[in-house]
Amino acid sequence: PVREELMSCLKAGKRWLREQKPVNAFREFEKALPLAKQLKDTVEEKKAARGLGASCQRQGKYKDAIKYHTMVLTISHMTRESSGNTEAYGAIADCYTELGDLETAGKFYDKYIDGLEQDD
Amino acid sequence: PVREELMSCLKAGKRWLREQKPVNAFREFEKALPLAKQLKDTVEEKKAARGLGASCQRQGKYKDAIKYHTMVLTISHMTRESSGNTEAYGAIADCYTELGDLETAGKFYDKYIDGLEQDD
Amino acid sequence: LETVPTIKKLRAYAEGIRTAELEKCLGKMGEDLTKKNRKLVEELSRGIVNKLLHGPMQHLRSDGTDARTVTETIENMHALERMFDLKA
Amino acid sequence: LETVPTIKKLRAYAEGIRTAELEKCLGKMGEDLTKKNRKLVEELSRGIVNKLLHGPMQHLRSDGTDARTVTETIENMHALERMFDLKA
Repeated sequence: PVREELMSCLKAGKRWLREQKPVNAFREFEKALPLAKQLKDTVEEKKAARGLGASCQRQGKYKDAIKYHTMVLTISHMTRESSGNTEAYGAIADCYTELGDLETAGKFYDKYIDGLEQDD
Repeated sequence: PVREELMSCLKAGKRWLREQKPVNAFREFEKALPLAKQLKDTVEEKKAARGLGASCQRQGKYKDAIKYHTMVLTISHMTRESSGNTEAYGAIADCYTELGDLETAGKFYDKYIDGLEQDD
Repeated sequence: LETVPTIKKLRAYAEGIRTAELEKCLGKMGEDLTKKNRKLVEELSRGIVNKLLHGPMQHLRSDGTDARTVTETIENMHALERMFDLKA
Repeated sequence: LETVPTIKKLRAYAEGIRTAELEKCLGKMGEDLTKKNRKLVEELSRGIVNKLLHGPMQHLRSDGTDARTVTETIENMHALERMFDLKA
């Protein structure tokens, strides 16, 4: 039932994001992350991390958001499975843009743009 | 089995178009059109007309193509059901562009552009 | 009026992407897709492309009466030709 | 560097269209959709948007060394802002 709990947290988190309640969404993804780790399911772990990133971003917590989106890249790197990276690069760049660091944002957008052509 | 024959003609026509054999495609859609009329199925009749239009277009027969794409608009008008119209406007405009009549092409593109926002 | 061929090229460019992605998707989905859902997937692909094209297409048309608009329309055309590599 | 905020706005604009169309589609498809196919539909929507955005996004970046490229990049930015109404 750990997997079921994980899935229900991810689902609830996504629904809260859709309904513009990022604080509630954060709570669900925060529960999901350790469950995914426990199951050693890196695909769902990336989804939880992305959800946490998106939840922080919607609250204007851009530094925290960058931390979580970077977690997606780290997991991809360790598992040599790049799904979700293009979106993570784009989201990190969006955060740096909000923080006024256009130089760093540009570098991440370059990686995002490289990813647009690929399927992932 | 008339419906089955109709469906198989439409399917074969589409496949020939995908495989860049517009002459073969035309033959299939030409068989499909009277079958759709016989069944009084205006949705499939529009598909046959559109297929005939696309087949002519790929052969450079732009005037014939315009005739068939216009048939889609006529059926829509008679049935007060506008599905396929946006694509038909765009295709007719493409044909007039090929024929060098940019003035008329522009008028059809305007209708095409109006349709882009709608769902159909 | 000189922007009309660009509309045609941009349409063709987007349609190429749409059908390629759609076929890739339908190929992977296999036989367990109902006819209704197949149609909805096709509509999804068309809906996304059409809504994304709406802005650029609108800005490739101008009625030619307003000089400012004409200049902008030509600039839009040049930018789109560059960005989508439509010159050829 | 001044084109960076436009990249963000264009991304957000396209993502808005993508999610709206995707939700409309998934809503109509109902429960008879397998989890695998649901994922493929989502990938389709992302694939179309990403491939359409690739050209414009690339042309919003320039390394700033070539004066011609910089001018063109700024022109691309202005055209995109007009066409997708990104000023606000």
